Amino acid sequence: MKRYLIIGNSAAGVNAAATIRANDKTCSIKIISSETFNSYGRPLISYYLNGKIKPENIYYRDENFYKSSNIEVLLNTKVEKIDTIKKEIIVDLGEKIGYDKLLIATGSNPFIPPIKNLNFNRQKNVFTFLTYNDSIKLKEKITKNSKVVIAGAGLIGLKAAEGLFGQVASITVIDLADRVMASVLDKSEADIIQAHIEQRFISFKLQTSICEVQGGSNVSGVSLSNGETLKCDILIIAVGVRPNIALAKEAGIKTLKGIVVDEYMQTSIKDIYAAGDCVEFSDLLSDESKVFALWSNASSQGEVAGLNMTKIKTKAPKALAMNSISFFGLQLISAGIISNSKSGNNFICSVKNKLRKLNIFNDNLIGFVLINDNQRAGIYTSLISDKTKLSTLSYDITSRDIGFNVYSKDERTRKIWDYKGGY
Amino acid sequence: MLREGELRIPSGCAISGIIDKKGKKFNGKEIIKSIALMHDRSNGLGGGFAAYGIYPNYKDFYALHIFYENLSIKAQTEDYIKKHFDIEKAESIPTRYTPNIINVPLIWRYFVHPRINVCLSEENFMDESEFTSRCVIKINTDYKGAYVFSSGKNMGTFKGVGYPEDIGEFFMLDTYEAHMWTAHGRFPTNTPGWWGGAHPFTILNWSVVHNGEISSYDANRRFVEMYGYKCTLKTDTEVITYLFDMLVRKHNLPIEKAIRVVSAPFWDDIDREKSEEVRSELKSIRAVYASALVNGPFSIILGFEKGMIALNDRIKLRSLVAAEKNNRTYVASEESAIKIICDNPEKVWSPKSGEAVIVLMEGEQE
Amino acid sequence: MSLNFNTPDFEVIREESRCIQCKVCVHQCANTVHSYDEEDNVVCADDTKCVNCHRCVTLCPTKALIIRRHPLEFRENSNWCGKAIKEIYKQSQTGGVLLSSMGNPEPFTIYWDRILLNASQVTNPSIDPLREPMETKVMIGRKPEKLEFDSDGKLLTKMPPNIELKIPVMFSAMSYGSISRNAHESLARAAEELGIFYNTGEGGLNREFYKYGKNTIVQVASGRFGVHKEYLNTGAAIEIKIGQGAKPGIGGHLPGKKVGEDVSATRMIPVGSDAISPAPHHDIYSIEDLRQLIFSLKEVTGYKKPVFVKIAAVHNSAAIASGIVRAGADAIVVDGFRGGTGAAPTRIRNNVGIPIELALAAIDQRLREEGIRNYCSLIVAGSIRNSSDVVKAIALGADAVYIGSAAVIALGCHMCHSCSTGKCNWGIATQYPELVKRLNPDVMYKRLVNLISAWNHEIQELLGGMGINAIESLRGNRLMLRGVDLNEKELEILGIKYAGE
Amino acid sequence: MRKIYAFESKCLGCGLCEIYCRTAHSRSKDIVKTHKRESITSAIVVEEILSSSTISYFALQCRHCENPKCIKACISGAMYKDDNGVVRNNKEKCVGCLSCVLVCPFGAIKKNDDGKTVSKCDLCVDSGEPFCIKNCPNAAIKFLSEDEARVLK
Repeated sequence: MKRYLIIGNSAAGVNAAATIRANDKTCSIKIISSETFNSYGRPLISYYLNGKIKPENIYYRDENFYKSSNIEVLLNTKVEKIDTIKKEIIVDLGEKIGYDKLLIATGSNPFIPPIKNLNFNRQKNVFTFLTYNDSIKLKEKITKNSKVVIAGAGLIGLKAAEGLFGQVASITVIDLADRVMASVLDKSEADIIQAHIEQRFISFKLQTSICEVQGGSNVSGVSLSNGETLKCDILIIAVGVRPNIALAKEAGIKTLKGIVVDEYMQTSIKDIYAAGDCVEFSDLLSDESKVFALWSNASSQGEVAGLNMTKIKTKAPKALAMNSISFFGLQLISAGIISNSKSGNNFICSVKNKLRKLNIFNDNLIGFVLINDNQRAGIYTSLISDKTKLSTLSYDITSRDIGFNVYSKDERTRKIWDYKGGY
Repeated sequence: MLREGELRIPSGCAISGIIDKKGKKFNGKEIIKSIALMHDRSNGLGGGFAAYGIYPNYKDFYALHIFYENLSIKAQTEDYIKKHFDIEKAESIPTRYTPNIINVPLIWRYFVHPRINVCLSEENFMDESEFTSRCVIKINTDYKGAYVFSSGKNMGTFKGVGYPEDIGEFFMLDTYEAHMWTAHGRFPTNTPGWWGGAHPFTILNWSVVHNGEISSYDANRRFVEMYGYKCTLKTDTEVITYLFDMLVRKHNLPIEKAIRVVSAPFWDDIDREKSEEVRSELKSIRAVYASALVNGPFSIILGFEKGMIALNDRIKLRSLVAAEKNNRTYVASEESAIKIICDNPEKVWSPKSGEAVIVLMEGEQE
Repeated sequence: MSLNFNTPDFEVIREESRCIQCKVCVHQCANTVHSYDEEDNVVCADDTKCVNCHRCVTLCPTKALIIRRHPLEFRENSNWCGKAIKEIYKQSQTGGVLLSSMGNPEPFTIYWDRILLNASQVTNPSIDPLREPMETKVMIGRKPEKLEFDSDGKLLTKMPPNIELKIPVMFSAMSYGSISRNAHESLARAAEELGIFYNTGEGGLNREFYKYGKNTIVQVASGRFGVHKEYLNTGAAIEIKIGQGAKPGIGGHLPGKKVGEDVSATRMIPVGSDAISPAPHHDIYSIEDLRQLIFSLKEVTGYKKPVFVKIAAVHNSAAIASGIVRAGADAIVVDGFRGGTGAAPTRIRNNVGIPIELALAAIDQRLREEGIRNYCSLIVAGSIRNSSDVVKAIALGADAVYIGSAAVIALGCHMCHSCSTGKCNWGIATQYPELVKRLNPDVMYKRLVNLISAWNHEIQELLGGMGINAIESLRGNRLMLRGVDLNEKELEILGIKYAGE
Repeated sequence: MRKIYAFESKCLGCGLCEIYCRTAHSRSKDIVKTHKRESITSAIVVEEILSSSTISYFALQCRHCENPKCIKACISGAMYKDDNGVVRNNKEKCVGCLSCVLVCPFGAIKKNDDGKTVSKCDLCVDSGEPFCIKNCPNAAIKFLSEDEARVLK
């Protein structure tokens, strides 16, 4: 009986397990997770923080998913070492688990920047904001008059701020860049987001960084590179994430920024696959190999890995950076290349509180940002991923709201009749 | 009270017929016995018989049987006959007093032959039967009070108001010898009050007894009237007789084809016919003679010089039974009316709907 | 003329509590009665443009609309009723001939409604169509005087060509151009499925519908639109149109704006040109000319197709009909004065021609008196509304009937009488593509099949009640009819007795 | 599995399908209440085609893909495929993040006015024939199996 082993219980791991079971009814599937919870939607941890969702609804798959698909999950188990020769892994209790096919879906870890006097493990009131556990510990620690400082104004930092809003005295977000969500947005859009968040009395300290922390076992204040010092009894480090490749590296699996895999999600060592945030994959638009911290990308790669592990040769699609996120009701949807796009090929239309920015480059749509104007965004996304020549469309997409009528009649009929979906 | 002819009187009836293929003659007792058995199928307001082969010594003359209501109409009619025919013999038809037969009209018969020159001059050339039938129709239409109720050669009908067995007794049918007899007992919904209305109905040698009522009467009537017939009596029998006369005599269709017209096969049956030739023939028949299709329940017995035909409507809504024993064929509304005069016949059957029983005299072919 | 005296004929009432401003009525009304006011988020209506075609009423999802006769009343008197006054307003405004559509609406006696049918009781049994076969097939075309057989019973006579109708009802002539392409396709497909025929009308036949040729009667009218050899040989029968019930004695006029690519190709006339059918056929000035046209059509089709001649029911229709039969026509079509039309001058439509019932009865009787009724078939048209009208027409002497108005009503027509505007909201009498699209042939042809099949069941029930199991036994069977509220003369012409006789 | 196919040559652009879709998925199931009091987003959208000479339309809704991108993009597991292949949205679990809207190539998933959930076509699975098809005045949308659809493509 074939033994499939999956390290990591999030989007990539779970989808891989489901796909393997779908194609091999009798094999044994084991998922190892260092966390204590069943698979849950990582982006939902801020919804937990502000009570927007009931705890039981955070789970990505419920109990009977594992039972009905007969997938064994070992929670709270840390993998120490992968022995690629003996094809077994050693977990923290020293126990060995063999495998015929192994999937590494360890996701990413928060990046703790070296700051003077910052000792993450020892200081009680310093948090990262990636796991459900982080969110739970944070919820326990905060009080009505906590003064919170968040390092990093990216997706995670802003979501943490939204999560804490109304439960603490003050929130200050610090970022090196000149704008929020620097990796995704240009200045003009970022400022709209920032202005909207600032209405909630969340203040921003941009173009600066924390160079020193004060306090012993608890941080009491921070001093910034611009000379300011801030009181702080809760510090959240959200400057970014790094792919969790330690295990793979030690096992001799080829890694660069992330674990290197081919189109079939296979690593450099036979029978070992990798998928999700922990791998680096070629970018649809630039063809460079990059790291992607994207939920839908992880699920697709998990599924493709599952298919290849059960001998169904499938190529994973090139990854496309895209986000759909809302801050205090302001909905932001973006995909492809937006930040520091060459001017001149941008079409911007902003009406009332809506903004639509299309980044067009030699007859191709290569990126877009929609703020509060999100209907039918998927059509823009497929224009990017299909690399459709805009001149072949039935109208200029900058002239009106996008609709499926942008395609020609034959294209429409072909898509409606024959499109089967994709990875 | 309107007389038959001015209104249409629907009626149920009993019919019976006997024919001896070889032509061996027999007197009227048997046919009277057969029709008498079906007493309850009539209500005493009509009865009649047709007999073929009863005037051997006048067989080349037309035997006109005529009812007169009074002497003056008799005189006028006789003038008309003298102008168009040479009268061989004229006499009143012998009858015997029968208590149930009342208000008896004058009943005369004339053995006549059409006067050739009149035949020729009147309407360019016309054969004698066409000439005779036109004269008979003329008398029946224009001479009120006179009614030619039989006009065939070597045959005659005897009918009137009363039960058939009494009419048979009244006309002393036991004294006649014929090779073919048909009989009819009538159940009209109201009193025709006039002898002419009784069956059988005749034109030349045709005699028809009919049980039933044609729903397609007016379509058939207006069809035959296009070809010179005058439906004076407005009875089903009259129109059926004229239909057969027109199809067989005027259009000289073979009998079997005429039957296909009157009791036409259904379109589904035609479509199921294997041979294309038969299919297109039946289709032509139904197209050309659409208005000659007799619709509605009927069973009829047709007498003519060549023999006898018994026929049911297309879906056999009226009873008709047939039987055979050595040279004789019997048909009647009920099997009992046959069994009474012919114990254990060789073959008894009930003809299928639209399927005719055709019995031709020996030596006669189609 | 600045001031328009004419007030709206209809009033559009919108139940505010039900209207959900979904704007379906705004899109659907080709006469732009409804409009959406963005500012107050309310849909309002302009009564003057409403022709009461019920498109909005039918499609409104919450049934919020009611169309009513406009309550404004003239101080009427029996002579100068509202209609008479308004017609003068219109004519004094436009100076043009008053045009109107559909059949004659005047309150002349409708004889169908004064004729009653027979049923058998006691003396003969009615026939149950569920258990016994009930035949409604008719053969239309010329019949020989009689059939000849050789000695061993083989048929000698060669039958002239006849077309077979499974049901004695056909779809009347409505030209390709006055009605839409989808309407024609629905009629053609229904005719094919029902085993009956549809008439192309005087506008020729669209090449794509040649495949329905065996269920098509191709019409040849005075304009000869779209008439060529292949067209004539495609149809199963040919009909020469001399006259039309709604407009006896005059021709037809299809306005240029209705003659788009499709119609111009079918009619073989330039795009946008007015299609005028001249009043007389300019090659038929008397009866013998007709004979020449009939035989030239027979020549071109190898004597393989019956040729009908269609006349309007006028005063001496009986004599004309008998002449037509003697001229070699295989069937006569008589179109009564209530027959429908896309557009006809109001005065002619309302005053010229006679009722079909009287014309039919007179023609049938005359042909019988001359002994030629059995030579040809007799088809009547002009406001046959239901199956009892069909049965009464056949009993009076017709072989089969044409239906026009009834067919378009089945296709969705709501008798708004504005076909002449060409903006039929139901996609029937229009050439605007977005309106034509509203008549989906795949769905609508089924409605025609349903209608005629339903009529056929009713005809079978009526026949069965009369103890008849074949339609030909009903043809000319006037004993099956009785009249009520008719005077002696009418009974005499119809050849039927009064009820109770 | 049967899906809904639109036929542009027949669509009148009247929008009745949208109205009946909303009503079918409303609480009150009454057309007037649905549109006057509730705020339900229709799962079907009627689009106008600009290129063709005459104005024409077509109605579009979720294609229930065999391999749906929206399920993969969904962060809460609200998007799932039921056992007869219909892609459905579990209102309880959905947080309205619109990741599905971002990836659906047909733009057939729409944010509800309540902002917390999305609405998409569920083929009115529990009532046999979808309401949009039942109420299309011109049979411009049909409920067809894959083979039936291929024939009519």
